[in-house]
Amino acid sequence: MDRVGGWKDGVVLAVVLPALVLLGGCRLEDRETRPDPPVAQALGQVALMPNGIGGSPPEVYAALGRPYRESAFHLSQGKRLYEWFGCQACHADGQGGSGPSLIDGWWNYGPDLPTLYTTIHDGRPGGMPAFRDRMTRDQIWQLAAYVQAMGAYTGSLAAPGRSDRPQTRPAENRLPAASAPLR
Amino acid sequence: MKQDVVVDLSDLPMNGSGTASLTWWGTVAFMLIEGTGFALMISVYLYLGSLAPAWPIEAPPPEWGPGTGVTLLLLASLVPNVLLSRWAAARDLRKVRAGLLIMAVFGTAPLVLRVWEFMALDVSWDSNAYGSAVWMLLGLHTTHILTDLLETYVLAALMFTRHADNPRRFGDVQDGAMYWNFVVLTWLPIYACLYGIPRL
Amino acid sequence: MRTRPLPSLALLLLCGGCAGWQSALDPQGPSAQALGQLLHGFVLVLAAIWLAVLVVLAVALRRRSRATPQAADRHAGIAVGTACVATVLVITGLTLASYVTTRVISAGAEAPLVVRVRALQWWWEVTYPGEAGPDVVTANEIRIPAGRPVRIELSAADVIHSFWVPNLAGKQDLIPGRDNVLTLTARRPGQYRGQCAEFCGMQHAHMAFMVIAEPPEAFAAWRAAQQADSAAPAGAEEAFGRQVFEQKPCGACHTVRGTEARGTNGPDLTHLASRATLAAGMLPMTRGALAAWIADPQTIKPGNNMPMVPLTPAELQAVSAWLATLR
Amino acid sequence: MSARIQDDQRDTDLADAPLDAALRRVWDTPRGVWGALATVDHKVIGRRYIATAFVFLAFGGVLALLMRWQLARPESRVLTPDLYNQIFTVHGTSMMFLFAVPVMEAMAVYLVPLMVGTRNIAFPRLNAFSYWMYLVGGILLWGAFLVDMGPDIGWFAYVPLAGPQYGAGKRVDIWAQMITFTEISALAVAVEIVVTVLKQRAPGMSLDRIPLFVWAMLVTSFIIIMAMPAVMVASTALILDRLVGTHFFNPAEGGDVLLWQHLFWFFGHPEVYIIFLPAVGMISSILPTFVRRPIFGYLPLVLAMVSVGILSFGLWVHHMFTTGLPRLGESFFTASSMAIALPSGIQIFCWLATIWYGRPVYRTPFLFILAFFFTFIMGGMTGVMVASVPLDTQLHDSYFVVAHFHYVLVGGAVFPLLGGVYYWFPKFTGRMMSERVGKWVAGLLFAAFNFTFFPMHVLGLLGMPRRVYTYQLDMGWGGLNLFVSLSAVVLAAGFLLFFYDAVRSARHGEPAGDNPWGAATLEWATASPPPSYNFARLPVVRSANPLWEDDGVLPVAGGLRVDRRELLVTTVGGALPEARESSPRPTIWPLWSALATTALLLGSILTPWAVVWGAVPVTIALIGWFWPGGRKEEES
Repeated sequence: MDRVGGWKDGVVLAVVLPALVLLGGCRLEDRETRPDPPVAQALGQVALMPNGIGGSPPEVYAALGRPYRESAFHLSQGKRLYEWFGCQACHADGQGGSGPSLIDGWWNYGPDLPTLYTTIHDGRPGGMPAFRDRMTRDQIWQLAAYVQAMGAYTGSLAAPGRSDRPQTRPAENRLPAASAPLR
Repeated sequence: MKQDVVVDLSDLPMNGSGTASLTWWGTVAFMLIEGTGFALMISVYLYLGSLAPAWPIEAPPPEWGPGTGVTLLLLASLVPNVLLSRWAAARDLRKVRAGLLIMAVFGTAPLVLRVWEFMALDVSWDSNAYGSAVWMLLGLHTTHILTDLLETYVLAALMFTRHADNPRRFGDVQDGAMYWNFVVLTWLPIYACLYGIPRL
Repeated sequence: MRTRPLPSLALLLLCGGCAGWQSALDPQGPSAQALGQLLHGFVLVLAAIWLAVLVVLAVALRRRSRATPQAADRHAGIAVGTACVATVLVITGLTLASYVTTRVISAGAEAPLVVRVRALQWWWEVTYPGEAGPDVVTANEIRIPAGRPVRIELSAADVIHSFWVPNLAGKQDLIPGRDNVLTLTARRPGQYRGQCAEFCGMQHAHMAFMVIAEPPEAFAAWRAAQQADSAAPAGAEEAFGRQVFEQKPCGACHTVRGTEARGTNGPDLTHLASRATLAAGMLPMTRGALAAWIADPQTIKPGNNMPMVPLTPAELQAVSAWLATLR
Repeated sequence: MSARIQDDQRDTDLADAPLDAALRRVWDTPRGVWGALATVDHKVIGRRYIATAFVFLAFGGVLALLMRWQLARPESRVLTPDLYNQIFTVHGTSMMFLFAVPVMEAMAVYLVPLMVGTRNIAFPRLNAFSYWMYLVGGILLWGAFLVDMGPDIGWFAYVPLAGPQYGAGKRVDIWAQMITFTEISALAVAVEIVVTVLKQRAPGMSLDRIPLFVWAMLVTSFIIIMAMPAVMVASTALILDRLVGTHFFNPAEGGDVLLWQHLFWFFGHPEVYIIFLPAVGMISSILPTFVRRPIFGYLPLVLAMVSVGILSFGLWVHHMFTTGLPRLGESFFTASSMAIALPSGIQIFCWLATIWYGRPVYRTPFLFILAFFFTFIMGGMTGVMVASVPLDTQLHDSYFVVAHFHYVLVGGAVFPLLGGVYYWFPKFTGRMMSERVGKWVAGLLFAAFNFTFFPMHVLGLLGMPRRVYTYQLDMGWGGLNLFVSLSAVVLAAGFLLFFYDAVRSARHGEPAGDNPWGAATLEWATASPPPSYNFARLPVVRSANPLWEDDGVLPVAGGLRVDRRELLVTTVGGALPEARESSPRPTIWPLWSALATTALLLGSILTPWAVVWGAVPVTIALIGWFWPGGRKEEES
């Protein structure tokens, strides 16, 4: 009976299984805080359609592994920037005010990332200011991704949780935003 | 080492009942764990209440109706529950079968009424800390009703199989009944907390 | 001061003071003084007990008992009983000493000067509510008049931090939703370093600040100077630097009074160059350090909230030149 | 030899060899993979538990070395701050939740049934379940760390840093669910031990004859039962805040940041005694063997352990002295924290008296006890310092505290544990560990430990806060830190030597025999390693040191059935026989239940609905677990 189980099992189970995770895994929640300057430069190369709506992201974005939309870290940074750069003044917590709502499912210029990036970077007619001189490109990507996550129809595992502030709507990770009840 | 037989155990019963049964002690230990959990959750409720300038926070006190209904149902269920325990002690299979079916009903009814009780809280868990505390307190207790109810269902089913006529089954029924008493008794302080404190 | 291991061990055992600009062993204020005395008292008493137990153990290991079991149990009972009584006496004494020290520290908390300290990831915002004139807002540096108690009102903007200037006082947490107060007094003019003592995220290690105690006159002069707007650029390079600062993202987060820059997310830089350190105690306040910091903040303090703003070498030169003149 | 076993065959009628064969037939774990996964033998599971816990110790040690590498020089860039924060969190979490508590419970899972003279632990299937839950919790934490998703918030996960706004991603959720896994497993083992000790003691083992390690585990289990629900409540509230937007810790909506600290430390301080009391019990059980006399002060030792257990719930605020709580309350907690020095002192004094009137034999386990005296008492002294409100404002969250709790946990718990491993290794494996290597291990660990951690006291007083990933050159902490880092390498070498000795001795050690140390307690009354049924006939106890009775003959009880797994239930106080009770056979259901629970808990990190659909497999697995199989164990 001593040949059955015991020490070896314990060691094998505790060592081999995490190692398997490592084999199949990658760096799932990497927190890249410093894009290399050439990368940061290239992040600005958004090719937009002539009407200013829709386009393709810069090539470097794919090379980076599409970090902004899928990384919880970048999204939470985007959420911080949303507050820091006064987006709430016009858009509230996404419900909109003097600016359009970001969670009602209606996008004046389309919900794709390059468009959102351009909207923030260059501004839009009707009051949306340009942030190209106030934020770095990396930051604009983070903010654009956060805005997209906030208004997305499908919930995302990377979406931020509620803030430590008075609540005005369910947090981004709760429900697809458009179906979230407003109050 | 040389051995010398000094005690003969041959005549002992083949399983213990009541305090001579291991499952009885296990049930008591788990009740201690869960009782601590309830006590802590009530402390959380009272602690948050003591910090808030007004309690409940931006919500009316919960409506009396459904919660009181649940309380009455739970208290009423104690009668068949105690009877069931006695029948099990007397190893009366027919009555135990009937008792388990009654208890299955008496367990399901408050669970159904619980749905209205949650709505009668008049606050959502994500409204504020008061809402979070009452939902968690009520949720924790509902989980206990639910698990004990499942156990009752399984025991009831078991009692209609060939495994039924066995002193161990009757012991299980008794332990289940004891646990239901615990679920009912822990509800009383929670009820007092949820419905009394906001009206003080 | 460079500390070498073995002398330090000896130093602590001998209860010697150990100077340092962030050290509980070198008290420079009444609060830290009382704590230092209490520390020495505790260390002496407890080290003596520790040694005594080890001596008893050593004797117990060496001797060979010939006592009968009954006699052994009786003697041991008396010895253990005595030791328990002694333990009770010692811990009662230590508890009383703690209590008295607490009373001493919190007594005389009358402090006319109020400084508000708000902790953020990962820096300290310091506000002197205006008596005559505007509030003085600075960062990562607390100037106080030497010899006078100062009331520090502590609040946190994001997560929990802890305010600790070991040479002057014990630490006090800054907790979101709960405001705390600490009274600081520096006996002598000097620079005392403090640091966040509650883990607060990526740059917890580099969240330091300086407490600079000055003679009261010097403090008053400093305070008056801080109320003024920033100085006008002295030359062309500085003027260009100011222009870059206003046009680039810098101004979105930093305020420099007297310019277009009115951001409030980062430290107020109106009198940046008058501070002793840069980047929450990390770098000396020199033009070179400024340039290095602006050029690549994420390498110096990975994860901090200042982004790497792309600047040309000329812009970088000019901005750092201008900032270095903001005295 | 294998005479046919009839129904209701009793051991009284059988000679030793047929009895052994008959008992093996019902008690042995089946061979093969199924047997390994289905076993409910407390010894197999206990060994597995111990080995797993030591693997996590080794992993945690590697992380400690990485941290010391980073801290050896000022402004070093070996690790990024993000990685450093994950490393110290996983180090602390792993050591507390995956090593210290489980390894003590694992020792108890193996030893308590043997020490009280029964054939298996109470609720053996729950025991198997608890091991699987523990293993999955450990894999969750380490797997997450390996893919850069390790928690980065410190092992006590203070909100708001761990809350929804500042704890981005799934890192904190993984931490919180890991807590759930390990707490479920710890609570399950606590229940088993309580019931085993209260109801399965050998006939005659009245309350004043229970071995002190068993007493310690009984008190510890009660502490676990009362303390662990607090951290379950806390981590559940944290997860709810993060995932479904409750506001327990959000001050803007009526929550409170300090609520987390109250709940966590209401568990966290007793946690220290959950780790320390078993170690105390080990010392009380090992010491008499090596000073060749019964322990002095059995009753005071028991009372001291019980009062430590009670007092441990009145101390939690001393982790919060710098948060600005009312002064009066703080003074109360100073007094209660100081008061626990008395029962701790009583234990030390009783051990000293035992040594004083004994004749020490310097074998490796005893050396570890001496190392314990030197280091733990110093940890206790610094504990008195941090218990003082005013002093704590200087010491709290500095390296002084890091030094203090390593002195208490390593000096107070790991040294006795290693002593215990050297002591019980022959019982576990049938072979002795090397006395020569053991002395090196004890010496190396003792010296290197003190060189590593003593300077941290000084660093703390020199102003070095804990959990900093680096420090600046001009702080003057470089020399001491380098010294600490170099000592840490030696400390690691000591542990490596220990592991080498354990692995080597398991195969090539000297055969041990039943009772190599001449010890007094019941685990030495059976073979080494014990057979699957532990005792061919259950021993009968007539004194606190049953094997030191003069005659050399073990009184035993007869009359149990050998055709089913049968053991004895006795009364709580006097251990008088009450009933013959059956013990379950191997079953795979605990594993399925653990896997189903895992699916539920992991799923709930991703979506709250997992609690609903995850409940279905859990229910099925539990019904499978409890549905009777019609075996002889079911008879009455």
